[in-house]
Amino acid sequence: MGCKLSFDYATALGSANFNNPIFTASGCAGSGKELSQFFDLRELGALVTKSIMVKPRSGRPTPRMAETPSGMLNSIGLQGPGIDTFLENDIPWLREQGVAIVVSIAGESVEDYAVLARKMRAVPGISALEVNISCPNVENRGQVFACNPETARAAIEAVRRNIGGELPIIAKLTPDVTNIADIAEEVVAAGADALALINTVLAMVIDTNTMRPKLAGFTGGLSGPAIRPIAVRAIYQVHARLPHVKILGMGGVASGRDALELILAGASATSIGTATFGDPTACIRIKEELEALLVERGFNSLKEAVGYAHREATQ
Amino acid sequence: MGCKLSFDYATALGSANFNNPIFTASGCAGSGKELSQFFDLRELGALVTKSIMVKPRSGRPTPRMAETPSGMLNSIGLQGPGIDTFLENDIPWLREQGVAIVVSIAGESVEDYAVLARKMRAVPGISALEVNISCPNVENRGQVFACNPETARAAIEAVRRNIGGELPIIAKLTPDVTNIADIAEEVVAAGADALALINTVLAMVIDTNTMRPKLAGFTGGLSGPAIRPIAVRAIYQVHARLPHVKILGMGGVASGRDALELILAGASATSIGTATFGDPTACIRIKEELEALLVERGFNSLKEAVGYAHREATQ
Amino acid sequence: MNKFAEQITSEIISNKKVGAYHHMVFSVGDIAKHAKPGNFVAISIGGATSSMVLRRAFAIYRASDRGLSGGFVELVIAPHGPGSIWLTSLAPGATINLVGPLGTAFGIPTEPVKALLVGGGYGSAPLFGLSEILKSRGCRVDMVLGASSAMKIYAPLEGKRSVSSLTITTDDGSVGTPGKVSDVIPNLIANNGIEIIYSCGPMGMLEAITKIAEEFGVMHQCAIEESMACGIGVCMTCVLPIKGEDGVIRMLRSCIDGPVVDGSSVIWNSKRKIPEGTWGAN
Amino acid sequence: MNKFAEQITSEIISNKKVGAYHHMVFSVGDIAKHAKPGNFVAISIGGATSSMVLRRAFAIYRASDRGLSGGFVELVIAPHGPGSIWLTSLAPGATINLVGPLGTAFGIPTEPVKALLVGGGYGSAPLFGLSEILKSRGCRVDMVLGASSAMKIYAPLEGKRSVSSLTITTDDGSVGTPGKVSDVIPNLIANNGIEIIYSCGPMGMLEAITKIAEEFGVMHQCAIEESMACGIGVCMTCVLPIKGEDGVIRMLRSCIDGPVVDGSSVIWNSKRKIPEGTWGAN
Ligand SMILES: Cc1cc2nc3c(=O)[nH]c(=O)nc-3n(C[C@H](O)[C@H](O)[C@H](O)COP(=O)(O)OP(=O)(O)OC[C@H]3O[C@@H](n4cnc5c(N)ncnc54)[C@H](O)[C@@H]3O)c2cc1C
Ligand SMILES: Cc1cc2nc3c(=O)[nH]c(=O)nc-3n(C[C@H](O)[C@H](O)[C@H](O)COP(=O)(O)OP(=O)(O)OC[C@H]3O[C@@H](n4cnc5c(N)ncnc54)[C@H](O)[C@@H]3O)c2cc1C
Ligand SMILES: Cc1cc2nc3c(=O)[nH]c(=O)nc-3n(C[C@H](O)[C@H](O)[C@H](O)COP(=O)(O)O)c2cc1C
Ligand SMILES: Cc1cc2nc3c(=O)[nH]c(=O)nc-3n(C[C@H](O)[C@H](O)[C@H](O)COP(=O)(O)O)c2cc1C
Ligand code: FES
Ligand code: FES
Repeated sequence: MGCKLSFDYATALGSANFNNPIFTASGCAGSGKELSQFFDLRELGALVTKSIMVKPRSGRPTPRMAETPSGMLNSIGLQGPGIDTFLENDIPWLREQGVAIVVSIAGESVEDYAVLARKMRAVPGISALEVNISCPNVENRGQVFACNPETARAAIEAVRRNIGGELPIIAKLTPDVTNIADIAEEVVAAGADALALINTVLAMVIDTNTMRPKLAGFTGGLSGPAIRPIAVRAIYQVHARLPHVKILGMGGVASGRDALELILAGASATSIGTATFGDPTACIRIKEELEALLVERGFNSLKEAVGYAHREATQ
Repeated sequence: MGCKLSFDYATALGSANFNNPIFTASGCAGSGKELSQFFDLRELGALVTKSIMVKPRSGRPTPRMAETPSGMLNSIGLQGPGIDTFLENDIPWLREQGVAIVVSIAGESVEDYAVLARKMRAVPGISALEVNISCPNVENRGQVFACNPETARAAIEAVRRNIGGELPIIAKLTPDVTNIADIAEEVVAAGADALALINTVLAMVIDTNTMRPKLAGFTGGLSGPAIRPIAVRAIYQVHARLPHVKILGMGGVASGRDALELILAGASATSIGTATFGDPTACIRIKEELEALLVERGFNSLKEAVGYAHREATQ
Repeated sequence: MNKFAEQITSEIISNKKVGAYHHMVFSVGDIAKHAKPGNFVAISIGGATSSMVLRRAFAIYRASDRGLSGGFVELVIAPHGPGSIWLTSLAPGATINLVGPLGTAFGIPTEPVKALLVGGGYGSAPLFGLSEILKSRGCRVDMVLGASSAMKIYAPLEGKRSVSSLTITTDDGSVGTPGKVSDVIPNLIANNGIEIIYSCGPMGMLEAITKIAEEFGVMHQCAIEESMACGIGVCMTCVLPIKGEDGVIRMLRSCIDGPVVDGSSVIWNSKRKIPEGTWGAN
Repeated sequence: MNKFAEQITSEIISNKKVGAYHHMVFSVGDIAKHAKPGNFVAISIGGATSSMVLRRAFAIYRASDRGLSGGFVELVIAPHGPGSIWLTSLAPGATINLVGPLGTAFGIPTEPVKALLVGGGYGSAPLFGLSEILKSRGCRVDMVLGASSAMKIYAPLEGKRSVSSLTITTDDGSVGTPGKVSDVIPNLIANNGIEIIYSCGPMGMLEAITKIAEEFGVMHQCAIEESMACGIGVCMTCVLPIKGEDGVIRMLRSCIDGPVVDGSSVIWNSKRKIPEGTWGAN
């Protein structure tokens, strides 16, 4: 216990500091209120809000989800109240709770990202901005921003130019690309302070009774333990290429062991998404399990463990 | 039963015809001998051989595998005896069994593919050639052939030019690309008669005890039910783009229901890989289950069900 | 949001096959005290090595805080797919992880009214507890239960006793009146002077009842069943379009703004499309 | 390739905790008749809803075709990770899917010889059946069992009786001689005129024994344990470098060319690298 007390669980992403590395994942923690019924939000490293857009969005029609082996598909379609209502209703409540807040934003055009960044620049009490660029770009045949180096760069530049001040930018990337490290380099060059890896994997389930795609939106994003090996690979590749850029890792973390795996691969913090659906207190359980595993392995701080699997890497 | 007797289970890939749509997956059926102990190989639609290269290969060092949630990683590294020994030992035995044979070939250079195609052109008793272009190209910084439209095209063209005659070419693609339908178009333009979708997904597991990548080769290929939604998506996308090109689908098929899902998405046949590791008679079980499901749904033939999920697709 | 929701380890007290269903009893401590008719619980599936990452929701059939070992809830479960088959195969003594009570409850009128309770399949489950409460408030309670066939009618003896009249319909006519519940409801409303309908069952049935309720000008509270990933309001998978008092249609979460909703507020038949005019439609 | 391999549904007949292990008995019909010491079985894990897609391999401890309900095999299982914990938590009456017998067996000398059997941890399991056969052929059998501590020594009474001498070593000295099996083997070879060593246990132990066997010029058959995805020879995950009689090192499958191999043919300590000169090294 003496050992545990002296363990330093703090972490940082860009210039933002956090008490511990366990965050919620964007889109998987509601407004925060729903989870606060199960635990004190201040126990989180940070609460990452659902990606907010410029205008209100109804999201996609139902069915919006399908369970898959060790995972699930979703096609929520970024349902939300729009940035103005969000800043008016959600942020003040979260601020009151005393939890570190990471706001996730998403746009349909480069201009959207600029608008959202301007709206955010004056907002106090925010630790960082997660920029979800894994959304369809309506100006570019609906291709996802993060699938293309140029559009990825343009979105992040728009945020960088408009955010002002010190708010760190975390660019959230999709794994659905030929080479994620290339995209990572591009967005870091464009001004991202840190990276969030990975968003869901594009996938589909066909209902063998109706014999049609199960989701109303046809394709959806695959999340949960099924994709963890893909997340670990992406984090490992990007950390190898850009060892000084901090990574918020996510994808299938359901236990302290899983969080440790992402941290050893190079993540400085991990977001918990799908696991919360199966277990409302997953974040707290994982936080405790991870700390115990780190202490057991003789680490004095979380930071020592970040990227530890790369030591003497010869390949 | 009268109904079942009249059901037409036959399928075709390019000009090759098969009694039924259940094939083994390349690299997941040994030399055929090992499985023949559990069932009569003639029950298979076809046996797809392990990808064979020009020269003998020791493959990668161990550990070569890691179990993952609803899946596994492998990094066998194409261990095999080389094309000459293969043609001398394996093919005659398989031919004797009376099973339809699909030979899978893999190269490290465009020239390798040409050599392999020339070696194959004179070989009798082969139904089709599966061209695994999901291998590292030693002439191009180890980038996988199928990750790049130009190298994918070059490999398939080399096979097309050298194979001669009627042997259908099935190009096997990796899902680790930004847009698999683009690659599919490219290889079809280069002369592929059919497509095999999907190869394994690049992934990694870190052993949280040794705190190093679990596989000696660091990354490996993710297979099994975990990736089925990715396979369904890839097959659906490619069938939508190229409705007249036949697809051999694979990725996480472990039951007749799963095979049906891939067929509804657009596959004309499905390969069974990882499922055989958990159940040596998986192919036979799946074949029976799939037929029952098709009959139950009122199909008179397998062919009617291929791509059925695309009907009235409005999105 | 149900402010009493808790996550607990729960022991299976009993598991009995009844017709096409399993009647299962779970020890739940204080959850029983707070459970109201219409609420549901969400149960983890498949144990430690499960490939199923999502909970399954089950309407509370009855709850009591006076069991031998504290509070318990009773559920009626159809072994339908891998999750419910796993759950219904567990023996007494096994433990599962349970979150509850969740969701909204049926509203209880302050005055005695004439109520019609309509259940489809296992949708009859929450109606028996509701019926008891309504009776205790001096309401007259009539009940209609429908299903595809006799085996799928869940109507235990105690339940039957608590209602003034019970009408059963089955698609195949194997018990009761052949046909749908919606065939018999109009007469029951007219003959018994029904003022409110409470319903639970498949979406198609709830939609049909909503239409009848509107025709006759009676209130209609229904418990809907949308596919749910989290059950606690954090995932937005379980939404359906509901018209608010301000006339605006919003995609609301059936797990926290439901499952019990006012039938007339629901934009029915909206699967696979967003109704026109929905707030933020895109 | 074991030509007797079959895939069957097997019932658990008994499951008893013995020290750190579970001794489990499975009904297997004809598989028992063909099982030889050194063979293993491969068992599906986690049931219908499992997230674990691969079988687990277990060495056959004993086999008999004279059980009350036909043939059975006995296994000794360490509850180590999710798979073995699931399996050892099953109650008698439960059924699992089993493939066996698999792999090569220990070679039995045609002449009576002086044999030393060495087991590490649950690696002692296959040695008792082997010991019985060797004795029946007139061999003298000495045995050494090692483990980290007393709880991990698996040595049932009947087993002990079948050997001429039993030496136990534990790392922590909690029973027997403190230290490793390799500390006591040289003396045993010298004192008892050992002609052949049979071993089963962790790879490091097998490597150490191989060295000693070479020093003393005695034969050494060992049962290796590589991580296996299929167990039947179709996946190529379980390979290890073995020098053939032609002097060529090949990556052979431990599931069909093993698990029992000649210790001197193995290129030890080759994890994470392909030994130089291996056929097809790239
Ligand atoms: C509020 C509510 C109350 C319910 N009450 C009961 C009850 O009292 N008794 C009972 O037997 N079942 C009830 N269900 C249905 C139950 O939650 C399961 O969907 C059902 O048991 C099938 O699960 P499965 O794993 O066996 O089947 P599967 O078909 O393998 O799995 C169902 C999967 O699809 C999702 N899903 C798809 N369609 C639906 C749908 N219409 N409703 C819910 N989930 C869906 C599930 O979440 C799950 O991921 C209720 C559902 C809800 C939402
Ligand atoms: C030929 C052979 C005989 C065996 N005999 C026994 C026995 O008699 N008693 C016993 O308790 N166990 C035995 N094992 C080990 C057993 O197969 C399992 O690996 C062990 O039970 C741990 O599995 P798990 O799921 O509990 O642990 P986990 O660690 O969760 O899973 C193990 C996973 O890693 C793989 N794996 C990793 N390293 C190894 C390794 N060194 N050996 C095998 N698999 C590995 C497994 O296939 C599986 O995918 C034997 C293994 C082999 C290959
Ligand atoms: C229902 C659902 C909604 C999501 N919404 C968002 C979102 O709004 N913005 C975003 O960047 N990611 C979103 N994600 C992706 C998650 O934040 C996370 O990157 C992904 O699910 C992988 O983590 P997991 O496996 O722990 O869920 C969503 C995921 C799910 C399952
Ligand atoms: C152990 C193993 C070895 C494989 N070897 C090959 C190979 O040699 N050539 C090839 O094209 N694909 C190979 N694959 C990929 C499979 O053929 C298949 O595309 C993939 O595993 C997805 O199918 P599954 O989920 O049914 O296994 C291999 C897969 C595994 C698991
Ligand atoms: S089920 Fe997740 S919000 Fe309703
Ligand atoms: S375990 Fe598959 S080849 Fe040996």
